[in-house]
Amino acid sequence: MAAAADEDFVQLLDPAGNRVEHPDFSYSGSDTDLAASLRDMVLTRRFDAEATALQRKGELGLWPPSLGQEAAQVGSAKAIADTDRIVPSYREHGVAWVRGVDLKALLGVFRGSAMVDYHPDDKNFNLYTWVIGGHLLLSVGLGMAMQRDGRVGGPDPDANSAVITYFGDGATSQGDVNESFVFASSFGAPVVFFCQNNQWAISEPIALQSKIPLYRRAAGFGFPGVRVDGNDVLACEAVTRWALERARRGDGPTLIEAYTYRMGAHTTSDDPTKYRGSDELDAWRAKDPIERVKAYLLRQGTIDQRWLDDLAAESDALGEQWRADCVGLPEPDLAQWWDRVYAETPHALLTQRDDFVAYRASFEEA
Amino acid sequence: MAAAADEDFVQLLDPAGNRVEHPDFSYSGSDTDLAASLRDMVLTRRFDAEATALQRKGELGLWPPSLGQEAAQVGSAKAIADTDRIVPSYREHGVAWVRGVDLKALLGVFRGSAMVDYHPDDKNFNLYTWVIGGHLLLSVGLGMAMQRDGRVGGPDPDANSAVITYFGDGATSQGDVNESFVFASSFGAPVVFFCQNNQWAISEPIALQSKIPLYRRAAGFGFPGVRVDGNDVLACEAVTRWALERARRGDGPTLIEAYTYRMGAHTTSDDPTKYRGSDELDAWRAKDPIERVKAYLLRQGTIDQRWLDDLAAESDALGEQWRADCVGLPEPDLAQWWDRVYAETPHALLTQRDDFVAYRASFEEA
Amino acid sequence: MATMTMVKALNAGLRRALAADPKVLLAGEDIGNLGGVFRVTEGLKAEFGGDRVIDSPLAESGIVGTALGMALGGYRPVVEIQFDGFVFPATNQILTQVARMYHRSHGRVNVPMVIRLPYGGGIGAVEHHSESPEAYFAHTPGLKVVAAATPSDAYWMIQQAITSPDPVVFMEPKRRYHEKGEVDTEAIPMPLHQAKVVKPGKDVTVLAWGGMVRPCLEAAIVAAGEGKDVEVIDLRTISPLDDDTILTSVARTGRAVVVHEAMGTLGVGAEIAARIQERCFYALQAPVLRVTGYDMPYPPNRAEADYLPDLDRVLDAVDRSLAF
Amino acid sequence: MATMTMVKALNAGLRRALAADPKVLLAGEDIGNLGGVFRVTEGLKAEFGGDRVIDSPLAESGIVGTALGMALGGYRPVVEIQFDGFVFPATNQILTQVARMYHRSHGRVNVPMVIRLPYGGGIGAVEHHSESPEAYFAHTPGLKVVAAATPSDAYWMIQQAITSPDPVVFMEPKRRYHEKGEVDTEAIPMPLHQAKVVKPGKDVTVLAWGGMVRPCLEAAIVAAGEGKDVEVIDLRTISPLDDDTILTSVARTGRAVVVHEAMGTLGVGAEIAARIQERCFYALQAPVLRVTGYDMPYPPNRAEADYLPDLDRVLDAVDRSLAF
Ligand SMILES: Cc1ncc(C[n+]2csc(CCOP(=O)(O)OP(=O)(O)O)c2C)c(N)n1
Ligand SMILES: Cc1ncc(C[n+]2csc(CCOP(=O)(O)OP(=O)(O)O)c2C)c(N)n1
Ligand SMILES: [Mg+2]
Ligand SMILES: [Mg+2]
Repeated sequence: MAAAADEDFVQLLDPAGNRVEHPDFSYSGSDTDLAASLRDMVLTRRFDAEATALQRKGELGLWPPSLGQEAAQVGSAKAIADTDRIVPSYREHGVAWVRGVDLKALLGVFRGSAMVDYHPDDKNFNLYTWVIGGHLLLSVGLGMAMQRDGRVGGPDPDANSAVITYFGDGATSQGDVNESFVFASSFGAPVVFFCQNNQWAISEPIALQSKIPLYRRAAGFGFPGVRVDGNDVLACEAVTRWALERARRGDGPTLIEAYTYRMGAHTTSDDPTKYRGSDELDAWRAKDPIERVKAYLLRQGTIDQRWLDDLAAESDALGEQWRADCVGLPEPDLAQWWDRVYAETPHALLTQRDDFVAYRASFEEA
Repeated sequence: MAAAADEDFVQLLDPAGNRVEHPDFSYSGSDTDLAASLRDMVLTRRFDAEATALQRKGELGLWPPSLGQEAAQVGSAKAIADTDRIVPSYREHGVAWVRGVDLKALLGVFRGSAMVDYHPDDKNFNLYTWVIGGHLLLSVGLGMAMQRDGRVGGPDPDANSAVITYFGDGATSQGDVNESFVFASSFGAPVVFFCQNNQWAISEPIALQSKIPLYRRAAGFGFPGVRVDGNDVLACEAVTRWALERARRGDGPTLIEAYTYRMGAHTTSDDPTKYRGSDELDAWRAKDPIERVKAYLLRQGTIDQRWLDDLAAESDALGEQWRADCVGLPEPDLAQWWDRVYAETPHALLTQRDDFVAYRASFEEA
Repeated sequence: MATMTMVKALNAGLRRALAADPKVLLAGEDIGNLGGVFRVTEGLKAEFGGDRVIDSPLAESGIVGTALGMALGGYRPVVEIQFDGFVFPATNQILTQVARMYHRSHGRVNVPMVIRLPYGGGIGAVEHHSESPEAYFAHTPGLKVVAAATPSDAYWMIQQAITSPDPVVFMEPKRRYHEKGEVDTEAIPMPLHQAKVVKPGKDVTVLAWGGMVRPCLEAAIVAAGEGKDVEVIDLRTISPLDDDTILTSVARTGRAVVVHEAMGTLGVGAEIAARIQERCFYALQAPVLRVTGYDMPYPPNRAEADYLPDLDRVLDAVDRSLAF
Repeated sequence: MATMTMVKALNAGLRRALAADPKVLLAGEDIGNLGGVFRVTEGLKAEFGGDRVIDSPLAESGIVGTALGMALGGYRPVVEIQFDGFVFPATNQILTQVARMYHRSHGRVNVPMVIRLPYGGGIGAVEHHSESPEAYFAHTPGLKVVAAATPSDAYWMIQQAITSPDPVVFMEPKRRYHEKGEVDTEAIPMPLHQAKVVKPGKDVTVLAWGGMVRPCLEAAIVAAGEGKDVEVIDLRTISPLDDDTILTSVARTGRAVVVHEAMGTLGVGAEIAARIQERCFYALQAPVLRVTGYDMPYPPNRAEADYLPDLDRVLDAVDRSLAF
């Protein structure tokens, strides 16, 4: 199926770093823009590597690596306007980075020191979330809110907005995801469903979730689906830009299937050697999302070794910073959590908290 | 959309009673078989009318009429083998009748005297059920059980079997229905998803559930969907026969959208004048599933007025019987229900029952 | 002061909320043109438009999940679940998303959302149409749960629930939908999360909510004829429970009977009994008794009169408590 | 007699069930090639084939709903829900279909199905991976709910659950997965729905199950050092509760403490407390106390040590009970 798929999808830069023509889509950026995307991909990969290492050292309890999915994440993120709402799943570190979310805020939840420690309105970037497929419905609702705000399909394109929501191939089997398709279609909600088909849902191959390419699911719900080379940052940006513009214009939802690969483990708790062979990984390594851009831009002369060295230095500095950020995260104090259950905290909860505090203090006295 | 749809679907007998050619489907029965189908449709309509009248008289608490959907139900039911499993929703009175389910058993649940009072294995006809879309998953599971029994795709066609499951247009919005499509597709389960699109889910028009014809949903899950004239008993039988054979052969699921109309109220509690006009009903009356068969068979000379008179007499006799059956249904005794919670009834439940019985008896003594 | 049914009172309360705040939205199956199967939203789509009174596709998880999104987008959605028994497809959204957003966001994001739940038996309905699922929600931190017993409470409580910053499961006893009562639309309502002593008494405290308040009041009248002075409390709020009102009463009477339709095991009565014995141990003259639905799924409706707590069963428990 | 972890014991129990009855099937996410994220089903797909050890699409409602169908088709499916917090998408199937089929069919159709639920905290996990949802299921008639605390019970109880004619929610305490214990694979196991006095005592009864039995036993040892004779009961069965064992013990000790991880309000402890005060009213020397998770969603895991009941909190409650 992968082979057939390869013919089927939107690609603008091939694995060897050659630009490819596509009848419907083209990259609107310059080579300098592309260099910026390359930088974002490299730094995303570094962040991911640092977090993975932090988990190994016991500083994080768990980490879901984005390794291999940098193009899908950075490319799509480049197409998103500040006024668009992003609804991530739990692996969109590259989207967060491009969005300007302080990555430190992503670490607490994996360290176990926080739930999800940022305000979603700060960067219009929703909370990381865990229930597979559970966040797609609220994405549609956010789009319906935009419609009611008059922020969809208005005469001034800059005043319009949309929602982009991220999920995996496995998620497409969830009822909630399909209900999201129903609601988005029915209400023409301005939502881009961005599915990173990284071929695996933990140990389950995509073929278990769908016998046919995932992007075709959309047609059955009455809206377009597109498969894009998820390792091609140009194509991901171009297709996402188109879909977001459709959504903002009031033309309704789109499903984008970014065909990519999870090069690492599902999470640091996972052992992929139990269920997949190294040849598969090797084949995908040859399609690395970063290498092809590097090759292209070096050939173009947009970047050179010096540029790459500078980036490596920046990357090292950020790595150091993230390590320090992580170990410096404040420890959670259970006493704080009683008034994070309700906006209007019932009296009994406060009493329960006070009892807890007194109980805990009794040990300190002793 | 209805107009476009009319061109799109499988029809073998038009509303005027003329046979129509179709490239892919043909009716395999004789005119005598068709007369049998006519009889079943007429008796189904009579049963439905009796039950509706019984509700008016207070003998039933509620009744969901099948009026107008006789062809979809009788036609599909004719294609089902004894060894196939039928999983109905709550409106499939015509399927039950063809199947030979004692219709009395359907009345108790609407009278409030029973839950669902027949054994599903007796006629391979599952329990009527209420949670919209909730029964489709178990249908797929029943198909998976048949696969494991070696009853699917075996060399002897007569030893193979399949599941047919009935649901409405509104149900297609439910997550469970779409998960059923995922599982059936993934496991190639022998399931025919028979959707009676009667244009309404209570007051909600089909357009609220889907902007495109429902049968197309299937393609997005990797299996075929067919729209059939749901008021054409020949076409319904032919398409269902084909789909069941596919399923039994091991070729997997099919979605059939029987395009029909709920001519009555949603249930006897409903008032359709609140949400739809009479012109719509009139238009559909002209496509009545019974009239066209009658016209055709009279023209063919297969039936005559005498045949129709005999049928009317049979219908009256059955009507009388059903009325008597209904009022004669045994009253439920709560005391019986404690050992219908678990196959192995916990001791505490029996004590609770005994306490109840003693408590109730205390009033009789007094 | 007007006399109206609970259905009309809810309709009036919703209308007032829609008029008062353009951010208030309604969503659910059949709530638009039909006005809902109980007509609670009758006329509201015509008055406020289809963008604010939304007929939703037939999917409860979708209804709740998209409403959550609208709440995060600045709206105050009020969703109708058509019947109690059809709330379960939405469980995941309610329990893991709606109830948790405030907690997950460290208190940064609240969810002002109401889930209207016509609930309970006594209406001669088929399976799934007579259930009382409040305990599932009351066991879920992050949700508030209330139940209206009268038209007046329905009118006020729905408006208070809508202005609540927290998600509220709003239980409406179907069997009381068509009973009339006085509604003072100018009154200053009591706080949403406060129980009400609807009949003071000194011998035994009977606790109920929603559809069960009425048989308790009737039992109190009969008991009074027999010289027993029953205090009846309409809890109104199930989560949080109004401990003060409950415990103060029981501390005084020394006896308590909790009445609800849901099955007894792990019904809300269990929590109330557990709290009372924890906090009024020495005051208790008798165990807290529970009069509840039996530990079985809701029976065929021709047997529901035996299943549901009624005047007699409440009286019986009152007598057993007093005789203990 | 062999020494093994609970994971291995479950694996061995499942293997024996699969070998004993060709109708037994397993289904769930990642249970095949991976052997499940906890390796409970490791090697079983290789041994029994993909038709009997089924990797399911990623949809819990689908997993439970199709398993129900297979049960109706004559099989005995055992489904794995990957983590406690991901059972909620399947709520509708579990509550309205699996639990009700026997009732709906007037007792004609039973559903021999097991829903395995790795549950509970103490493992340093992110949200949804540390929850204790047993009360939702125990409040649902038609379901049985059990919890294993030791490898031996895990080994036997899973086999008993599989042979049960009723649907069983089978709770596996993740935090005990890797602790070792003796398993006698030749023993005659005690009945599934019976509680076990794991440490006899005469001063106070402590009731727990699953992951909480261990801190209770530890507390009993410490208490013994202080001259307090604590009886510890491992409930094992949560629905139905084994009233006899519970009430007999409390009638004797006069004091009870219930310990669980789930939030206190409407947790199973509420039901136990309510029953004890109903049935042992005069025997009680002190209110039934509850040591539970606090009334909030599960906190960030670096705060879970404060959230979860532990030896100290159990001891504290024992002391408060004795001092009452
Ligand atoms: C409802 C639910 N069920 C199970 C899980 C456990 N789980 C976490 S990630 C995962 C696989 C997800 O696969 P996919 O959707 O392809 O996303 P990916 O991790 O590959 O990015 C599973 C089963 C979960 N988080 N939520
Ligand atoms: C989960 C669920 N939600 C709501 C209902 C209430 N209800 C009963 S029938 C119905 C409409 C069903 O429409 P459709 O699927 O088209 O079937 P039809 O009744 O038209 O045959 C609704 C909303 C229900 N039974 N189950
Ligand atoms: Mg994936
Ligand atoms: Mg319909």
